[in-house]
Amino acid sequence: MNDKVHLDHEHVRDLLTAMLRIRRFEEKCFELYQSEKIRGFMHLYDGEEAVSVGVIEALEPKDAIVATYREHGQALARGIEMNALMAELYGKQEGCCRGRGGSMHVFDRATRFYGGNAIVGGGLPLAVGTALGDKMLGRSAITACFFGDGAVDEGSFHESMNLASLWKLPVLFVCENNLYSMGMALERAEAETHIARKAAGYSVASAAVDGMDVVAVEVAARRAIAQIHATSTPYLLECQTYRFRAHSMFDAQLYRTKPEIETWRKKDPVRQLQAWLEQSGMLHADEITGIEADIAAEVGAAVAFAEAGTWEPVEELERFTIMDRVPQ
Amino acid sequence: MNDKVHLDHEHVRDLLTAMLRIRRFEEKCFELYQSEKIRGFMHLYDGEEAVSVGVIEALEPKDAIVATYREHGQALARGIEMNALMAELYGKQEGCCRGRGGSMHVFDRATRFYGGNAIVGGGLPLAVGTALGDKMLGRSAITACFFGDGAVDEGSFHESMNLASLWKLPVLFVCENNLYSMGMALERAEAETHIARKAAGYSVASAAVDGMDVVAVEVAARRAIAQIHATSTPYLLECQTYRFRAHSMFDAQLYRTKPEIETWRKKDPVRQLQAWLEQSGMLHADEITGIEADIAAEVGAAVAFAEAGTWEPVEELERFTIMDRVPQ
Amino acid sequence: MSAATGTPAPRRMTYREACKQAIRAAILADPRVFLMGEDVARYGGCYAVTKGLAAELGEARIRDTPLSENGYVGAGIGAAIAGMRPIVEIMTVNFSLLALDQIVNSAATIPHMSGGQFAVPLVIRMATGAGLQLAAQHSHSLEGWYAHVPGLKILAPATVEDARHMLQPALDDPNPVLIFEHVMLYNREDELEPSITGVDIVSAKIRRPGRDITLVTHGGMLFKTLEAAAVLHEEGIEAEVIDLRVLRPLDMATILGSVARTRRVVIVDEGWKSGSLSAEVAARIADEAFYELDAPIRRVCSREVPIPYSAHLEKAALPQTPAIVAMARGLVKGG
Amino acid sequence: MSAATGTPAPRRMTYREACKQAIRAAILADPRVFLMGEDVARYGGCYAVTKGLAAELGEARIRDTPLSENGYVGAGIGAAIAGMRPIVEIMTVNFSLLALDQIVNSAATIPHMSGGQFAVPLVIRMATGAGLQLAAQHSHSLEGWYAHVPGLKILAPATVEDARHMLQPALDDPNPVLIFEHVMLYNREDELEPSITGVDIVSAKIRRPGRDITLVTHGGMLFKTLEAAAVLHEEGIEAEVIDLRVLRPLDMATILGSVARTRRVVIVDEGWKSGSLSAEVAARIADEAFYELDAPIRRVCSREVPIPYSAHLEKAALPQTPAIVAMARGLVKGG
Ligand SMILES: Cc1ncc(C[n+]2csc(CCOP(=O)(O)OP(=O)(O)O)c2C)c(N)n1
Ligand SMILES: Cc1ncc(C[n+]2csc(CCOP(=O)(O)OP(=O)(O)O)c2C)c(N)n1
Ligand SMILES: [Mg+2]
Ligand SMILES: [Mg+2]
Repeated sequence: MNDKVHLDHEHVRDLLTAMLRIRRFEEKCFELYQSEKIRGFMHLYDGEEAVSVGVIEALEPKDAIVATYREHGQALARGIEMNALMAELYGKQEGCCRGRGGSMHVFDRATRFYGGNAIVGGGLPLAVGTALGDKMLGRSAITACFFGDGAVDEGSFHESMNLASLWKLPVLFVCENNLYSMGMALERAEAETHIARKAAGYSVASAAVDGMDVVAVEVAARRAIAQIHATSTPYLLECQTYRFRAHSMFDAQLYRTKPEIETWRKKDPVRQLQAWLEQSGMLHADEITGIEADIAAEVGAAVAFAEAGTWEPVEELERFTIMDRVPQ
Repeated sequence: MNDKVHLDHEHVRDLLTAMLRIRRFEEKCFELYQSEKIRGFMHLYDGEEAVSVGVIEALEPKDAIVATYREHGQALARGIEMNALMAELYGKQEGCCRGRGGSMHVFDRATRFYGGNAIVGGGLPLAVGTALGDKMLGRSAITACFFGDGAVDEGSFHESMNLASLWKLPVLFVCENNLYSMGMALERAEAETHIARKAAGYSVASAAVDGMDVVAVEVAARRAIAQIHATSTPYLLECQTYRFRAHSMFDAQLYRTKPEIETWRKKDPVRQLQAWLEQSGMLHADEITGIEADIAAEVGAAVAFAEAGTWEPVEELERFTIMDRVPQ
Repeated sequence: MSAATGTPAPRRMTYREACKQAIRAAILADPRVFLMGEDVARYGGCYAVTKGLAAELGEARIRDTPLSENGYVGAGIGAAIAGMRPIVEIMTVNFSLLALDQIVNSAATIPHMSGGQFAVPLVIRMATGAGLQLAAQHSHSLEGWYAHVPGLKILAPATVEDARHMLQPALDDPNPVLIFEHVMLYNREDELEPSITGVDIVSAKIRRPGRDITLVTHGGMLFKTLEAAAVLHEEGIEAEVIDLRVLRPLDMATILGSVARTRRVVIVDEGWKSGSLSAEVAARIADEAFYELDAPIRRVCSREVPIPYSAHLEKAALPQTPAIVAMARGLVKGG
Repeated sequence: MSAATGTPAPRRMTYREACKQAIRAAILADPRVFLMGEDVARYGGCYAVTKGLAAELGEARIRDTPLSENGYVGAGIGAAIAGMRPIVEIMTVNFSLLALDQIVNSAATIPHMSGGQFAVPLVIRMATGAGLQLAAQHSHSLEGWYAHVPGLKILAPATVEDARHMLQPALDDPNPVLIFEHVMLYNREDELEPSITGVDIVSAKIRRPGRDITLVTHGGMLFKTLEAAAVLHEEGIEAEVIDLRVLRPLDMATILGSVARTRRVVIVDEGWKSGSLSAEVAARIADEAFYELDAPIRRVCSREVPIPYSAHLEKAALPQTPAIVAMARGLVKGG
């Protein structure tokens, strides 16, 4: 376990690339939603990329992830193929869930990615369970559980924090505090708005971190994970961030002001990192152009892959409602 | 609002009487359960009398109460007639709920006694609601919500504390911490065992009090209620107590030791108060004998009343499933 | 107001607008009425039903709640007992599972188990149903579940008129009344007569008369069923379409009256077939109208799968007009 | 072990003991199996099913949980996905309402919506039913609700044999399986054959053959129904009694086979009549065996009230043997 972050060239390049991939992928998703290639509810992560990238950078392959309906970022950062993800958003059978899950329900066995849960707070008990399972099976893995500030309102937050702490389970609870749950501002939803402080009620260690700074997030996540392993206890990491776009594709954003959004945009995690890297000379503008080109190609290929994808035959509709075996 | 407790003769007499009434009533209930006059689940309050008596002493008639299945004590302290309560336990139509509720579901319109809830944690949201209703209707009443340490595990505790705090509702949350939820010791159920401390996660004021000392409970309750009225915010009062008897009538008590029970018995709230009053000369032994005699007569009369009670006609079974009006 | 006649003209509006007007009128009419739910105020409601109402009526009467379904539904029950007339909005039936304990164990039981001392005059509204590619956790049709519970009344307004006029009687009712609004109906438009006398919360309605077969349905399935009836008409089959409107208690008189005339019945229900409300309707007919029937009782329901995201699979999972037509035709021709 | 024959003798035991032995055997057989729930360890189980097991098997395998139904049921789902084979005990179906979201929205959907990537090999056990004067919040019979949900399998062992032998196949099944144990059965005793071959989790069982009428039931109602069949026999009516055993998916072949022979059916279900499982059984018969039937399909269910505390009212609210007898007799005599 390494809780140090070495900001060498390769690492910062990776961080920037990971965030840019999410950003560009979702810009394309937005377009594709407008042109009705993607349907259902879709929640974009624009502005919050540093959270998933920073945390997932600190995970190992053996670790598990539980996420929410706003999980394109986690999925890409975790290494789910962009092709499979885009095909999923198209509803094609080449999608990671054969097109049955869509944007809100990304699952991936290979990377221990356990959804994509569209019930606010619904993922937290699951994460307690995967950590319990890992512990009972003698694996040293941790589960990183992502959830929003809105999930903190739910009873499941309370029950899950207590269970994980009581049973000394290796869960990294990652609250993506973007200050709103749909249109509900945090200070209108929670009497105590310092989410990290709530951990004390469960004897859980916690920290709040600037979620717009990917390096800070990674450092905090590594520290948290080291502590989880060292003490066999869960940890609550509050990442303070902001979503630049609407909650979902149906949202007139009546609940917040343009200036508020503009103020936060100045902290754009992607632009911040990029500016810092360019200024400090760690990454040359040309290299960034190269990264952007690679990503554009990858996104283009993903769209082509999804377009070329096929529809699952209607005859398969009922398949997997009842499983005939446990996949290994 | 008076947050001072004047320990004059009348007052201490009342406190002792109130606790003794509960104790003697329940001793009779225990017998009646053995002889199968009372059935279903019955949860006795032996050892915890100071909590309901102390808190309810501090309430005014306009205030509301929400309780649990272990609510004989609250019911009697609040002034529900012993006759009606005993008849309810018998299942007779002269019972306060016509015999439909039984031990776990005591309701009383006259005293704003809103149950008697047998779902652990189920009463807390209701209490938020009665307080909200009172506030919206311009009443200055508070709601006292009793619940056990086990209810603290439930998501409803979390949601209700937050709602009450956020909306500045006059709820006195009274946790009867008797260290066990059925056979589950508090320290095996909660990672943070200091229940009063959990209030901080909701910006709620709180205190822990010796729940075996009725005067201390009353003082703490008056202080809490004064603060609720002054600040228009809820308050969490943790009353540290112990149940001397089994959880319910079916409990082999495998989860705790006799010495533990014996240690706690030394703090018996009834005997403690009585001893102090006798030693300090505030109450003469004769007077206590008189109180006991009155209570014995009252309990005897309640049994006779219940025995003489009648069964609700089976034809009435469906009545009130759907109400034809809102009772005023 | 038509100047010539003095009677106001019917107004065209959406189902969404009708829901909104109903809420607005109820709140204006009675100081005890208020609405609470997630994102009903600032956001304007997740299906935009309450847009603008908070600005007009204030945030005490249109109250945003935290994401605490069990908590605020329980709070609604408490407030009702304390004398208010709350309308609690649960965003969708999918999330109502988190509040089921309060609805079933408190709202539905307190009047009876308190021996009639307390009523729970509460209205709970929620969106239900599938059709927007929202996938397995956002596409439930569980109104049939609620219709199982004594102590509750269950409504499913399908028309703009019902959306506009079932709320007030629900609020006037001393019992907990749950109103299910199908997500696919919010954009439907219709003419609304300015004065309505015929709307109640007790009876089913025959939306299209017919002599050959009875089609029983409710909510979002009404229009697919009416479409099916129109197709059948082209084929010379006259289907009678019953809109249940009230799912608990069921208006059996209307159903049995129709079946006695047509002697054949198909029940259309968006719930998963096994254990859906369609089963109860079928069971009652098989009991109470057995000798009237000339043919088996058939049902067109959702396939028994979690509703998938992708459009073609979602469509295949839900009851569609051609399936209703085929089922009805088969019964009439074969029977 | 009988020395003479070499084959072990049948053992007399309670349903409670059978449940316990099943759990014990499953945990001993597979290191991935563990039980968790409220008061299962130190207290010994609220119905004493697990008494002594924690001492023998350790508190990692018999794990007490806090009162957090949604939390630990969700944790069971997660643990199953991670490779364990959890048995989650919810004390009673009444409290399972607090965990319904996890069961319906996660356990039942994840295999399908993940495109078959993950199974949820989980068993959830809970007590169900009324009869102990536990009043409105502790007397639900909601197994029929669960039987509505695709992705779940629902079992209702009624006999000691089933209590002993349905658990292992449930654990071997890759799907979430819910087992409902009726509270009134725990004290029932019966002889248990030492080796069982005929127990599965797919079929209904004819518990008493008969030619005149079919009585379909499950769980706690089985013995009242068998009693009714015995009374009917005295009157010269031979009732066939079907114990559903598996509530989802229903074994229709057994039901339809029986109805085809008897041409009359009464369904006995402790659920409130409207929307209970009995409705689904009736609806399927009214569809698939309509032409076989000689009489209306009748049901004996609970009255539609919150179950009251007092004994005489509770008794009146629940289905009783005389009502089953009267209903069956009426159908046979009148039909
Ligand atoms: C239990 C539940 N209640 C309500 C919703 C509707 N809903 C979907 S997302 C959302 C907001 C959640 O906010 P937060 O947890 O802060 O996550 P964010 O969207 O900000 O990432 C709501 C209310 C839901 N999906 N589940
Ligand atoms: C939601 C729910 N879960 C479980 C139970 C079963 N049960 C009844 S009382 C009880 C213990 C509650 O303990 P606590 O809240 O501390 O109250 P106490 O009995 O100690 O007064 C349990 C687990 C229940 N009634 N409701
Ligand atoms: Mg948020
Ligand atoms: Mg306790």
